Amino acid sequence: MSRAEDELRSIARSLLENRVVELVLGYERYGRSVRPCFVSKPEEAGRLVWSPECWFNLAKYLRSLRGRRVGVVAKGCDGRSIVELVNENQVDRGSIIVIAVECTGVNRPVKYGSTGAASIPAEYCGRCVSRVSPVADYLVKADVQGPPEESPGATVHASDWLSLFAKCLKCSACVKACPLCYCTECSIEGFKPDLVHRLRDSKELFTFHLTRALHMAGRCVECGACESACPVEIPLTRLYHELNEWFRENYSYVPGSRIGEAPPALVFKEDG
Amino acid sequence: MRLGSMLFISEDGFKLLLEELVSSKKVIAPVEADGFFDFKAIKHAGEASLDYTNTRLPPKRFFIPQREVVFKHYPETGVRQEPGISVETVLLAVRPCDASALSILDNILLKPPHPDPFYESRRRSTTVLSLSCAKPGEECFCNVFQTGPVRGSGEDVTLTRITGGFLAELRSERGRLLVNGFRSLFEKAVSEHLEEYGELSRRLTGEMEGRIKTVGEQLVKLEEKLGDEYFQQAAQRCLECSLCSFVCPVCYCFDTEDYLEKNTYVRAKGWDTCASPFFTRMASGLDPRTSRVDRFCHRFCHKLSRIPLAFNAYGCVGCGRCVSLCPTGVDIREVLKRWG
Amino acid sequence: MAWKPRVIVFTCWCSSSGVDQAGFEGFTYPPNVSTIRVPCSAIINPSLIVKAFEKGADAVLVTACRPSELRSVAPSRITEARVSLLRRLLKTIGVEEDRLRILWISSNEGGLFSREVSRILGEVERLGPLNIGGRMVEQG
Amino acid sequence: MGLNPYAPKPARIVRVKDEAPDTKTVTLSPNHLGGFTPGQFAMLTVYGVGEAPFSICSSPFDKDSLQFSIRRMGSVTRMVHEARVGDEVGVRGPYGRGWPVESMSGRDILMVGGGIGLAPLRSLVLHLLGERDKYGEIAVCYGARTPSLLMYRDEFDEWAGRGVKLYLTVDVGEEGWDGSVGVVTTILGKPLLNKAEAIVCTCGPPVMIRFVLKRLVELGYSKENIYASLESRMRCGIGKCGHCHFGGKHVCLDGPVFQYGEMASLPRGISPF
Repeated sequence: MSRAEDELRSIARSLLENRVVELVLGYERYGRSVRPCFVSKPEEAGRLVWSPECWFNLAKYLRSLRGRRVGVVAKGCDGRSIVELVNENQVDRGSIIVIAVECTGVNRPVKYGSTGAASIPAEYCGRCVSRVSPVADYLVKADVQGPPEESPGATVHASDWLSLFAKCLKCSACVKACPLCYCTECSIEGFKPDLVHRLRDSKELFTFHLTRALHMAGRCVECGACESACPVEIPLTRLYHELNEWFRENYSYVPGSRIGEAPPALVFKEDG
Repeated sequence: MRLGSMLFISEDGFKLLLEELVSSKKVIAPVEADGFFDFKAIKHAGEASLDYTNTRLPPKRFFIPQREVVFKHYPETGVRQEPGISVETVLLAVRPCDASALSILDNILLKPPHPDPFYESRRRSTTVLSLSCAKPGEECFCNVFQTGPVRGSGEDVTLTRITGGFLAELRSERGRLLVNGFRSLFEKAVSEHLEEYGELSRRLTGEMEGRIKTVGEQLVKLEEKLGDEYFQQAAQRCLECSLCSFVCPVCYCFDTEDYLEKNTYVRAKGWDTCASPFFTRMASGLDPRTSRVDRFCHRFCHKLSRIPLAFNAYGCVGCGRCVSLCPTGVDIREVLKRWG
Repeated sequence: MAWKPRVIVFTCWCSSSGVDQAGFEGFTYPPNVSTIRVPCSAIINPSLIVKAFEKGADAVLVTACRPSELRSVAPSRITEARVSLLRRLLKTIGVEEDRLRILWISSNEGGLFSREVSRILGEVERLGPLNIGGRMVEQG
Repeated sequence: MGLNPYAPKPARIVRVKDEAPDTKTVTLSPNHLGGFTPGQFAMLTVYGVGEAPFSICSSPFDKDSLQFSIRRMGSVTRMVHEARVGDEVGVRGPYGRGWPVESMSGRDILMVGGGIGLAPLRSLVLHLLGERDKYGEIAVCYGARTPSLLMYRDEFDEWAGRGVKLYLTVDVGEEGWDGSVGVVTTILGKPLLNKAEAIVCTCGPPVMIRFVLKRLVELGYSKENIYASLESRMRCGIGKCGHCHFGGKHVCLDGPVFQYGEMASLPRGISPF
């Protein structure tokens, strides 16, 4: 059991014992892999684990836990999505205790029926902007130093995207796994008047994915939760990365870097 | 050749059979693409590949498409048009669990007084050839519902790979007719074939029995267990996406939508999920399942107790797709271990 | 019958009078060019431009007022940013970004509008049909 | 190919009557459903908009038209309220199990309605009045939030004239209303019926059904004679789409009318207990 895991558990145990928080969001062992868990009692802190399998972004649960004092284990990207949520007035920073863990790159799960390993190093971690969360109340250093294993991942040519979109089942796992996708009436879920029908129509997957990309532009912290949740493994993070590049070039803005920084995608500034 | 008789077909005989089928009928078989296997209509025998654990998506979409138009109404002429019948198809190398899912869907969708004609016409025009498993997958638990790993319950012919070729067990009239058409390629199975078959099923079942034991009757009383702490805890993780329902070979719930398309009123029917917060919400806002925990409990209760009560068949075949693909690790096996 | 590019033009309030003026001066653009008049170019939701491409448009033009002529530059700046972002997205997924353009047309520049449209029509004809719907269905 | 259960049959709107500020009764003709039992429902299609289940509120003896009382609530109902006489809509059905009319002859019958819940009960009243002398005492206890929301007010006198005892109440009175004020459970004691034998049919919002059932048992009505019509979201009406599947029962096949005992076994949320 790694030193980081041990440190993580003691932090969680003390937070719960001293009633600093009602709940700690973390990861627990589950078969070959790891899954999110909600620890509410100090003696349960032993369930918390830390490993490269912890790809899920726990910031997703923070909105539904608004108003409760919550501790959350956060990688670098998770922390940036918390900053983005605070800047978009979705959660208030005061009620969240961020247990930042220095991340050395996660493994993306390779799914059912595949002939390969249970998980491979996530390609999107190669483009990581910050290994440690920009906001942190506690910091847990990584066990092993050094850069994450490089995982080249298949290159995606521009002409591949239409056939990638066509594989989509429209199951919305990407929308539901993303902490920044929280609209109550989502324009691509099929509410009337519907931009995209509620039932999957292969023609409309073009509008589904481009609309989601447009709404992620300049907000997405490239945590890769959508790509890892996707059952047909569409490399969505790469698509949103291109649009973040556009924001970096035009507004030199990187999403989720600093609390209080108005996101240019949402706030118009005369000189902007 | 009576139903249930066991025949043997050599490896080359099987290739010949496949060539014949591809030329005369629409054949759908597992095809490998970037590390995964999915069902696809194949143009020639070479495309099919048979050494796989299971396909990523079940063959359900060939019987219940994710979206199908069920009704069109042309206002000016008042003409009403309903889709036609489907083409003769052979579904090759379906795993026993997916084949058993088809017989469960038969219980549900073909149950009088209102059988679903769209499902019925596709089911009646498709011959299903299952292929027994060689090695159970990591998340498989078909032994729990006796839906595999060697024999399913919805297929027309059960194929089992043994040394030198395949054993073929005729499971339905439709299977017998298909095999009858290529009688010359088949021969009577001999004792060592059957021995190898018996040895394979003993080994596989033994391997799986260690994971979860076969389910008893208590499951049907899952209804009273819904207040259990387990459901409160586990439901917190659920993201309410549609993934588990869309990859499940048995999930049959559907939604309909009506819309106007170039002066034609269209009604489409397609896959829906009970995890969605809108599944039972009425226009008035009233909702018999208001909380995420209610919906979470319904998913398990529906498969393990409500479908059995209404259609006397379990609503799960233990294929493990939802277990493996769920982004937050929601796992039906935990319910089976706790109350199976 | 030779293929004709299907072009959708979103015209904002001011530039639409320019577009009408072009009509008076005898410039008739071919039937496969449809204009959609909107109160202001900043009201155009980029998803609607995407939907236009899905529904069969081979090119989409957005006319807006020149920033210098407006009391506040906001609308034209916002539209310019959105169109530029969407062009980058289209380029990323393999759709030629020149199929989406912004035209600065003020209320009296009918002639400029008609010249621009004919020039762009020629370019789009060279680019060929886009047919997003068809390509998505046959791969689906 | 077998009969397509999802294809509605065309019917024209021949009359629209305002029952209450937010409720209209539409009369459709022709009546494709043939014979139906009071309490059954049909799926009403507004072309290009959607489809929804509505209880049939007209009399089963009326062979050439159908009536539905529809409250303006969602996209389909809003379009019905905007529809005009002559517009075409789609109808399919009848679906579900209606009130137990076959076991009603010779017995007293009590109907308890709440708000829009009176619609399926009106179909029963008209059915009973078709052969009035076959039945014993017939009483209707009907409550609504305000007097202006009381439905079928113009028919009450005719009902009373043909031997139906009517007891009305409103949650909130208005000037000009001299009747009883209070929820419908407060007037359940008024009808003098042979409680042990009488059959009780009730329909209304779930919270009302819960308290009415409790009150009925307190008053001495026997449980196996109490029936209620429950409401659920439906997409098919033929037990295939899974939306109305609660605890092994389908509201569209085994209901919408359930017996007291059956309701006790339904899961929390749909069961009124």
